Amino acid sequence: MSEIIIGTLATLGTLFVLLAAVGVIRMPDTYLRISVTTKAATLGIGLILGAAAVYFSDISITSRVLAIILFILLTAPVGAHLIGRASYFIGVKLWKKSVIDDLEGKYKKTTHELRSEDLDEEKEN
Amino acid sequence: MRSKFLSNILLTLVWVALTGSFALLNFLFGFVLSTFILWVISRGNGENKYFKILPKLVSFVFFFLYELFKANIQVAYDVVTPKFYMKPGIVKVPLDAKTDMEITLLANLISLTPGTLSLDVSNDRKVLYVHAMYVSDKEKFIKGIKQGFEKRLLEILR
Amino acid sequence: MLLTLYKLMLIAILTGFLFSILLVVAGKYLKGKLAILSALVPLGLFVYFLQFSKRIANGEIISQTYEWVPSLGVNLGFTLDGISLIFTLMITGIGFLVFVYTAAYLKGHEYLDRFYGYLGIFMAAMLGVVLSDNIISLFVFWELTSISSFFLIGFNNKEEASRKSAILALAITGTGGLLLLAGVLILGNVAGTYSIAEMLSSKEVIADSAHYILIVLLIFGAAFTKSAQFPFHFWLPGAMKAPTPVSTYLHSATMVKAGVYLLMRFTPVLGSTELWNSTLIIVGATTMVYAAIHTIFRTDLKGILAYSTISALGILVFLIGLGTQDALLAACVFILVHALYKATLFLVTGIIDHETGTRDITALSGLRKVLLPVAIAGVLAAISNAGIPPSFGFLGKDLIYEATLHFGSSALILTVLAIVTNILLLYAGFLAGIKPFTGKLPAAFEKVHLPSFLMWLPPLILATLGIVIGVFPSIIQGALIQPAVTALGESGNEVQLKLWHGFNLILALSATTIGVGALLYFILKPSQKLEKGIAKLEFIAPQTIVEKFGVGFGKFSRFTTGIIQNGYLRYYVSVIILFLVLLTGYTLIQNTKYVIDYDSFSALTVYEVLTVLVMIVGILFTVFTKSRLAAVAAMGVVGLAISLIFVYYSAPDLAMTQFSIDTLTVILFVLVLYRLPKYLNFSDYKVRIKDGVLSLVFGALITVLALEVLSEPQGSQITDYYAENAYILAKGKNVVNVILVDFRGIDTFMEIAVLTIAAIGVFSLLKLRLTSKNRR
Amino acid sequence: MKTIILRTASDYLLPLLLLFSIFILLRGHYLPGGGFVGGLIASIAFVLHAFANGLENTKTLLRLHPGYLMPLGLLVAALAGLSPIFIENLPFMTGIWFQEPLPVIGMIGSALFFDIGVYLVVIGVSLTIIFTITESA
Amino acid sequence: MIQHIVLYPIIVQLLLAILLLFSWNSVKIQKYISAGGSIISLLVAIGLMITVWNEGTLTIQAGGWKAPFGITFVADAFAATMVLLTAISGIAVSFFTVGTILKARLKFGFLPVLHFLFLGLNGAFLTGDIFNLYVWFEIIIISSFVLITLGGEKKQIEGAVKYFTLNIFASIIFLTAIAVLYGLTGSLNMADLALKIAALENRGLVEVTAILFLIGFGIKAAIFPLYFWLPASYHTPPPAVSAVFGGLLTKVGVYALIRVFTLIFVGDAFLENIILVLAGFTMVAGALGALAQNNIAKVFSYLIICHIGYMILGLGLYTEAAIAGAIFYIIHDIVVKTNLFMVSGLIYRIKGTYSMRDLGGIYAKYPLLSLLMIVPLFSLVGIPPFSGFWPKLSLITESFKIDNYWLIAALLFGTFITLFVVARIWAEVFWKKGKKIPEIQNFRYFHLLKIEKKIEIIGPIVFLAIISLYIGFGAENIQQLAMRVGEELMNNENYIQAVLGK
Amino acid sequence: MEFLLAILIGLLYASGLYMMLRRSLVKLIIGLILLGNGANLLIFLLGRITKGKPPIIPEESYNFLDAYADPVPQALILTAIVISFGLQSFAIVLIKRAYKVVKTDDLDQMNSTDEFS
Amino acid sequence: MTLYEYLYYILLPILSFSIVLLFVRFLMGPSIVDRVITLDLLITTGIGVIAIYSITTNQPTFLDIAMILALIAFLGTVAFSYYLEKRNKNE
Ligand code: NA
Ligand code: NA
Repeated sequence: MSEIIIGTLATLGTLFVLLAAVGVIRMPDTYLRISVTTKAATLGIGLILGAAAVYFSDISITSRVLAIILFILLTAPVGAHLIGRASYFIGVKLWKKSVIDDLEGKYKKTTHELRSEDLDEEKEN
Repeated sequence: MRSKFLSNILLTLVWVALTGSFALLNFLFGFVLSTFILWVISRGNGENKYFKILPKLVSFVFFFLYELFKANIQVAYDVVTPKFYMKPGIVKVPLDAKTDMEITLLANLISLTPGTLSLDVSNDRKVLYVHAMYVSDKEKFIKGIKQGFEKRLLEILR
Repeated sequence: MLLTLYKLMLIAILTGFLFSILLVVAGKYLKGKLAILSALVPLGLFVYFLQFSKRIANGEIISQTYEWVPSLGVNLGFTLDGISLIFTLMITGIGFLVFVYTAAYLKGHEYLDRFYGYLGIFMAAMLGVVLSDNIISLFVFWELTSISSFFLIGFNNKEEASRKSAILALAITGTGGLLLLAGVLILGNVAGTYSIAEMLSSKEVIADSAHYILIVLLIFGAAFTKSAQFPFHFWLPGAMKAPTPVSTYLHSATMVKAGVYLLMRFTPVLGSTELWNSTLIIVGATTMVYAAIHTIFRTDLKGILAYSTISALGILVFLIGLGTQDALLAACVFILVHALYKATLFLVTGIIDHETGTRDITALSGLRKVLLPVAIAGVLAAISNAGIPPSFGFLGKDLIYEATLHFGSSALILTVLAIVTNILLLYAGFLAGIKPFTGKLPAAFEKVHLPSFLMWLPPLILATLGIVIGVFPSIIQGALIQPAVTALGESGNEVQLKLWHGFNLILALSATTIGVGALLYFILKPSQKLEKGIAKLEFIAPQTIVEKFGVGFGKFSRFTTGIIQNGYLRYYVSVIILFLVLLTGYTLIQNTKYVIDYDSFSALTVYEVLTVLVMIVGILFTVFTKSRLAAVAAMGVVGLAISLIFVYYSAPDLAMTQFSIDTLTVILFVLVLYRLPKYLNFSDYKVRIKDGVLSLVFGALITVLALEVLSEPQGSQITDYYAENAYILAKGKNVVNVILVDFRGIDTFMEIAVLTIAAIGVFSLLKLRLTSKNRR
Repeated sequence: MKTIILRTASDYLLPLLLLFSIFILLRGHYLPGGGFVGGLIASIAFVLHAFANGLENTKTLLRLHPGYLMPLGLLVAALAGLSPIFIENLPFMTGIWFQEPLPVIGMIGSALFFDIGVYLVVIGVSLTIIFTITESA
Repeated sequence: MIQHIVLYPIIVQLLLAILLLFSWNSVKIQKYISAGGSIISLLVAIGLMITVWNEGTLTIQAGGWKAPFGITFVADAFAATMVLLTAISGIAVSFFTVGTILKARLKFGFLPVLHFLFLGLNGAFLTGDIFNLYVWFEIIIISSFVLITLGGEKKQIEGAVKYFTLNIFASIIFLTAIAVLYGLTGSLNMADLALKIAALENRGLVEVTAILFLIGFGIKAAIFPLYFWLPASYHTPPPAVSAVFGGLLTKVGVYALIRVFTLIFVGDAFLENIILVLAGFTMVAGALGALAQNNIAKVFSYLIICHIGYMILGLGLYTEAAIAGAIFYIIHDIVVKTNLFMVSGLIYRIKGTYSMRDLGGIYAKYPLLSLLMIVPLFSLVGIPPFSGFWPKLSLITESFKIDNYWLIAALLFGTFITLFVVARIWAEVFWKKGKKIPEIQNFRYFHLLKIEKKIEIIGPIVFLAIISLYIGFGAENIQQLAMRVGEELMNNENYIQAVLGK
Repeated sequence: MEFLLAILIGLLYASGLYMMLRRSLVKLIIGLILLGNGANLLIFLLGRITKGKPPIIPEESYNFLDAYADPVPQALILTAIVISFGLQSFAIVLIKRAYKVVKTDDLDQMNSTDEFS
Repeated sequence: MTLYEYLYYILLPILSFSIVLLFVRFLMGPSIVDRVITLDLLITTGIGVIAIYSITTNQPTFLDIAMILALIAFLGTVAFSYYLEKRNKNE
């Protein structure tokens, strides 16, 4: 029984990781790559770690696994946020088929201050 | 004060779980350790509401996992099939969430769901800029977030 | 009393050193009239050595040995025999007069004390040379004479010429010194002793040894440089830049004779071979003639004297080369003769220079009117130099002809050479001793005064001695000459020094010498023209050649150093690697069996291969990417791959540490990089190919080495011990950690010390800003 | 970087990471970990805090300059190493142990104090280096 | 336990460094700690020397784990000598530092790092474990990096880049060699390695390993053709740093070479020949370099290389007397090179330049100081009976015994150039009339210093000059020591017995 | 696998060296890091590698029940890695400082200390 | 096929293959951000590899490495972002 659970969890996890990898290769722009992959991998790793937890079925190991998952859940989106906005700063372009860019012109170049409304550079000066 | 005590207990529990030993001595040690750590990091910093919302968060996790799984499938389909069905873009989502905690949690949850990525929060905290894979209708997308994640989250948090 | 004096030989030598050390502290008190007191030192020593003369005359040899560095076979072994006695008396006697003379000559000179200091050291060193029985200690003192000579030649050190001469002299005599060092060490090894006295008994062993030629050549090298033999003679005229007392003392009477002394000293040990005799005869003869001819072309008094000194040294070497008892006798006598007249002439020249301000022989005349005692000394010295009877010089010249005439088949040619030399030397002596005093006194010199008696008395004494000994040769015959000749290993006939041998061939030769020489003096006038004439030949002079060689060598050193140390770090790395590759490659190719035991290797698995593949591509990407940031990120990938390999192969702690450190390194890079400019593709294609090949060879070498080592069996007894005891004795289950904090805790301790130091370094490197105010 | 998200996240991460770091430090003798990795985790906690809240805030939090942790750690390690000489006249760095084990930590002995020394030094070093570089960036 | 004393030189320096770090904010307290500590460590070193002389080789097993399982520390006569020399040189440099190093530098950890350096040196000399030796080397390297860059001026950085790169590179080769050694024997204890290596059949691999050690240590020892880092960097830091570098650092490389090639890799004729050839080239190349330079600090740097050749020569000759010669030379050289760089510092303080072209007039102005400075200069040349002279006797004799006249020629050439160069320095720096050179703003010229400062500068020079004189005139004692070391090194059973008890 | 690792190590040494031979200070430091990694892996490999058996004594046991990997090379590498880290961080800062005072990353322009003066 | 074999011969290679795919993106870039993302993902995938490996070898110890990877990897991303932001600000 537990073998099946382990196998299923591990397989699903592995597939999600593979999915993330394929996504990273296939997605046409950086934002999409960030977007797609961060979570697929997170989910995949969570599942694989879950498999390990079931396999060892030991309270200290399970709690450790939970700790790792918790940690990844805590950090992955923050990392994605940071690197995503960094890409915007350094001028990484959106995919040409993108439909909308509300962020355009909202960052003040010198301080990276982010406005909620359109920024009028001329008014500033 | 109460919240601090709570954080202390929570950290102690994390410690006990990590070490896997429920012996009394380990509890005590974990407690002393957490107290020490909280003391170390809370000096010079007035706010002490670190773990006030932690239990609610734990309950939220399961709802979230479901969302995560569902959305993953959707993206997977787009990734695996040769043609792209997506219509990506960056959308400005006005925020009802006010506190750091609320905003952060919301943003992270959005990021964790496939197809969406919180890029940044405006300095005046009024809007969240979200990159999304499927923005066929901007208003619908915003509504989806506000009605879904934000509403649920704020319900739990407040 | 005598017993105590015996023990004083070491102290006698040390006196000069002690005197100099004393001057360091008390120098300022010795500057005025008290300066003359310093002459008590050589005087005392003179008396001290003189009191041995009787015992020496009786055939005694006085030896004293003091331990110094016995484990290296070096002791301070002193032997006072006939040769040493002559030299010690010369050193201390002339020393005394020079010390006296100096008190007046350098009166009021601000560095008078230093001058005496150097003289004291020199005197002591010179005594050490001539007294040492241990050849190592002989070498020690020998070097000290070169060094003190350096300081004395450079005494007027604000003049560049002085400094240059000092360095040149040191370079030449220093080279000789090193040859001597090699020579005595080899000799000592061959003979099995460093004691000259003991070597006498193993003369045959030495002569038959395969190293005999080497030893002799090395000793010759030392002697010829020190005694200014052709072609190493040229430092001596340069050394005349020193104040006249120095020229007198070191560069005519004593130090330059150290080489001669050395040859004499080793004659009983190394002499009487074809190599020994012929070389000395050829070199001596060349030197004596060559230098004698040179005197004609000089107008500077000191220059004339310098060349005549070289010539005289040539005569001495020549005589030692002849090696017959006659010749050695002549040498012993001539040493004294020369010391007396040449010292006089130098001192006289010094007075002339001091009083008139010139040493230009063409400008000097008639000085007898103002410097009468000096003129007497000069003339007497010239007479002795000329060998006019009844001077001591006459005696010396006689003995020289005696020696040449009895030298078998070559007698004729040798005698002719001796006559030519003597004629020219006579001419030079007349120039120095007579010419300045005869004729009309130029108006410019009318106001010249006779200096203090301290200056003119010493030359007068010396000159007078030159005559007195000539008249009464017995004064020295038994006490000095006979023991010296005995010490040279010629114990055959008893020496008879006589002024008058009757009318014979030798007398005729002497007469001819004097006649022709005198004639030359009257015909040949020294002139600038002649001097300029010879200057045209300077390009082939040994000095020019050596100096050119020196300059060339300097250029060569800059050239090679510039090539070796060319400033390019990548070149440095290449050289080191090339060296490593060649050396290890050679050894590997020579010695390995190329048996690689693939069977013992573990099987390949997909995930491992893929991990390694990622790592390999990651490395290549790091190397070839044009973006620095990408390279840094790729290092992160490589680090991750290494961590995974550590995971696969059972090293969890390593994987953790490797990964965390790689991440930190990447972070540090990232924090530092953003201000740097872009990579530039600096080197061209060829260079990259070349570097690539070198790198691949290096890498291949390491791979082969690794495989070779893996093919050897290995079992670690430490590992087993750790496994046994990690928990039981060291209370830990993670053996790696137990090793880190217990078995090999000191490693870890120092590892954190390294980290601490690095952190201090980082902190200081970034925080410390030296401003112009705190920079100095 | 002035982002609410990172700042808030780092506020949770700081205590969590510190807890982890001590956990890893203490179990080093039994399982992978130990003073070095533990120290690194602890310093990462502070570095993260510094990235999110600015160096000045982190420094205020620490109060003491992290550099002083280096001699402190070295001293702890040195005393751990020297204790056998003074206590039992045994060679430098000989392990001496209390008889009764504690949970998690296990046996208490000089080796543990040595590892704590390592931990402190590593924190001091990493923070000194990273803070200095950040400041002068 | 009397063996405790083996570790005291290490422990004392360690505690000193820690104490100095705690006193980071007060340079004044640091100065006192450093000075006092240096005196203590000299006493400890003397104690160790006496104990070793009387009791023979001492060992202590750190952690109480018997060899070869823990890290063994071994004080034989060689190690004790080196520790003593480190302490002597250390005390001089410590005082000289106080007198000459800028307060700005002292405020940024100069003294703690200096003592860490001494810690590393003592450790390297005393350890009996090959990997532990690597660790000590790293302590030495990182401290020297910090010292050489402290202040971060352009020339310091440029020199440091080369120094850093090539020394790290040497460490990596050393580490590679350790890897091979462990791969072949599974051991790290040097005495144990000696036994295991001797028993190995694959001599080719042993030889390759030995070559790796030769190159790794050879770079650190600055032998030909591996010395590039030295002339590029030694003149760049303040003289107090150059002094400790010039005196001690290269000698650790030499020490390591002598240690491994007398203990572990013994009796390989091919290697001995290589070492001899390298020694010859080192002497010549160093001499040529010294001749080519005008900057006195650079001249001294090249002379270091030249004289390293003498020490390596002693090793390559591989007889008791030759090794004794090398040891004597090391003893002489550490004292004299430390002093020379302090002398160059003093000269720099007097005139504000290192260039022979611009220097001059020191003899006229400071006769007594000149006299003082001539002691190390003469010792350097080995003008007999100054200290550098004696070891040459053994080296020449032993070269002669294997009929290798080229080596004698190289040695004499080196000596000649040293003599010539020193004469030139004397003529240019001391004799020549001082040139007027523009005054440097804010420069603390020697004549402007207070008398206490002057003493702080001159005192260490006097101290080392006296030691040099003692080495020269009391050569018998030094030779006895050198012979004892030579004898111990040539019979490695003594060492093995002391460590492993078998 | 040993064979592959040996080649990998050779590649690390080769590429480390190649980077050291470039003219950029940054590349030089990267090269040294690669070399260091190579040396560490070499120790690891030559200490003989064992799969999946970390040298950790199992719970409830005083001793190894099974084969285990040699912990000694691991401990050595750990020390070496940490030491390298110290050196690396210093080196990286040196890059920064060098760029500040010498104004270049080009090693060929950093040879004033080798020039005759 | 046992669980061990399944994990060892199928899942582990798939994960490794994912690593290779990710690495291809790393090489392709094009921007540094892509490399940073893939580096982060590589580490995450590495955690997965380690987890599976720990099951196949029955060594829970390896999970500790996974923990460390999770704890530390994040910092790399933060640092790169910090760098990119700062560099951009200063231009
Ligand atoms: Na221990
Ligand atoms: Na290293």
